Amino acid sequence: MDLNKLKSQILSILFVASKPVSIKELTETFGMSESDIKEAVEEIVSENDTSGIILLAHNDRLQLASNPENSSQVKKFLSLELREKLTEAALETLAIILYKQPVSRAEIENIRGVNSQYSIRQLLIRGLIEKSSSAQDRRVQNYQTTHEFMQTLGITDMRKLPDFETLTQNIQLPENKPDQS
Amino acid sequence: MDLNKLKSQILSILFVASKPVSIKELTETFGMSESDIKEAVEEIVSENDTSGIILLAHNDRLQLASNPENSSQVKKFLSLELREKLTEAALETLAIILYKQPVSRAEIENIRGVNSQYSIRQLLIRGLIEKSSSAQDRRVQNYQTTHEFMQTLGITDMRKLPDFETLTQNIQLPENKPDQS
Amino acid sequence: MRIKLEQHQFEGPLDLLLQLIEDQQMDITALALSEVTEQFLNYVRSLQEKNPTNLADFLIIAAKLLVIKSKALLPNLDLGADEEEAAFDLTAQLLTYKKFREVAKFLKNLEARRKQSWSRETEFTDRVTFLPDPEVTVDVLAGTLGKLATELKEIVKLPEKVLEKVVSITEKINHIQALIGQKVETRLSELLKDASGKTDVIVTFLALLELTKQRILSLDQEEKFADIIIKKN
Repeated sequence: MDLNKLKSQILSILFVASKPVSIKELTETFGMSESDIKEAVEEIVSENDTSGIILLAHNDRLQLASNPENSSQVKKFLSLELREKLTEAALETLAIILYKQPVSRAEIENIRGVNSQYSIRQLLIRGLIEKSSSAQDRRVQNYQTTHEFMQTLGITDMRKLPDFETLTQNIQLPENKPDQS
Repeated sequence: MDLNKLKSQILSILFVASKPVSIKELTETFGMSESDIKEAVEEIVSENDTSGIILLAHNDRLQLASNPENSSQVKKFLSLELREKLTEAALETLAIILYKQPVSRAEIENIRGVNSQYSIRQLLIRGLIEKSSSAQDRRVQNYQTTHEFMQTLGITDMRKLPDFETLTQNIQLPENKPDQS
Repeated sequence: MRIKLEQHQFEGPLDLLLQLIEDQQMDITALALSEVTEQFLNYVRSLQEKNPTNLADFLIIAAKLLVIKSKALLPNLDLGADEEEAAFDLTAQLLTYKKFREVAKFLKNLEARRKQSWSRETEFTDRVTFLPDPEVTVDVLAGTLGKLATELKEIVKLPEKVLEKVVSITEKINHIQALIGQKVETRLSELLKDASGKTDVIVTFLALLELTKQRILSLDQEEKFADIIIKKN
């Protein structure tokens, strides 16, 4: 099929859907391969910078959203309130989940050094993280970020986030300087 | 303002509004003349002709819609979506609504400990639950099971639900303790 | 500039420790860690009243610091390989934590741009079709709710469990004072005889330090590595 036509049809479906749509649901609808669908999806995502309606792709699920660049106009027009600011504890927990996902509570607590049940619960209720469904071992509960996370922080493409090494390359503990005494 | 920027902002507003918006409302938001807004709108209409999301302008009222040319794919998607089994999340949400009705979204989310927006929508679309406004506070949106669903389950009296007393008693909200991490 | 520790809300023990080390402007060595142990323990004492639920997490790190300090003072002291390894991992743990704090700062900056996006409330009233799932019966729903009720109970109980784990320092101080009142003098090994885990040992040490500081007790050791004798002043 013509790529532009496929893009148009995917957009129509996402527009009427009442929840994030999985790539798998689209392959079933179109009877097409995953790679064909993903190609069309990537083309739509690449137009995110300028379009008023953008496509958020995360964990193989798709959702339309307004462009965060237009945040202030949308807010003004609909008299929306911006989402409540995240606490330091929530930001720390979110930071770990973002770069380690899917990640277990034990691992989060090991890094933070503090019980994180409350932060995790708050993030789950706000919809910024979700339990990951693809866990190998069903007894271990893992967590991952969501579309709501992208919307709250105005992220339009997860691949445009800096990688962990780049972000933390200047972080070090006070170094061993010999002969200080 | 840059015309492309204005077009993007108008699209964002129409997308989030999900109801018809008048040209006049837009002129107020942007502090621009009617002719400027109309120029941008006309451009969107002609550009979106083949897009999955089109702009309908009628009697100076604007609304987005999915492109009717894609209606067969959209219908197929929606029927596939309906045929899905209820998810575990939807089942939990339904169980809470069945026993605690009428119950608010916040209460459901506190009991489940996760955001329940999409589960509630799934149950609404399938006609298993419906909205009911709270008697005390009209702003609080409550949910209850539909009459049809109760008939299907064969329930005439809520109190005859299995273990009604114990289950409703044991479903209690954990208190919020914001001093915890 | 030094931050007044008692007035600052720390996210956890690692947050506190980083602050202490950075205040010291010292290299991150065992010596630096043992230098800040006293300040760390002081904060833990003040935490007792403010936020007892997080006390257990602070005590775990306090234990590691005490191991490091003991090793710095008594290099021949044998505390067992596991304990020592866990303590010296503290440096790696601190570095990882510091990196994720940098990521948290990055997220905070993203948030501060106040650029958010919204999805759309889909209008679906005209699409509602009554479509029950034949497998969903009253019993299935009752079972689901039962499971939720069990999970809820555990969540409600958890903070209590955490608290049970922490022996209150005041309680311990009273206990030690009573014990010494009876006997005039006792030994550390005697006090630790009934300790029910690492946390308990730490709390006992903290209580002893506190009592020594208030000059209610004095500590004595007949020779190196011998049991510590505790006397009433």
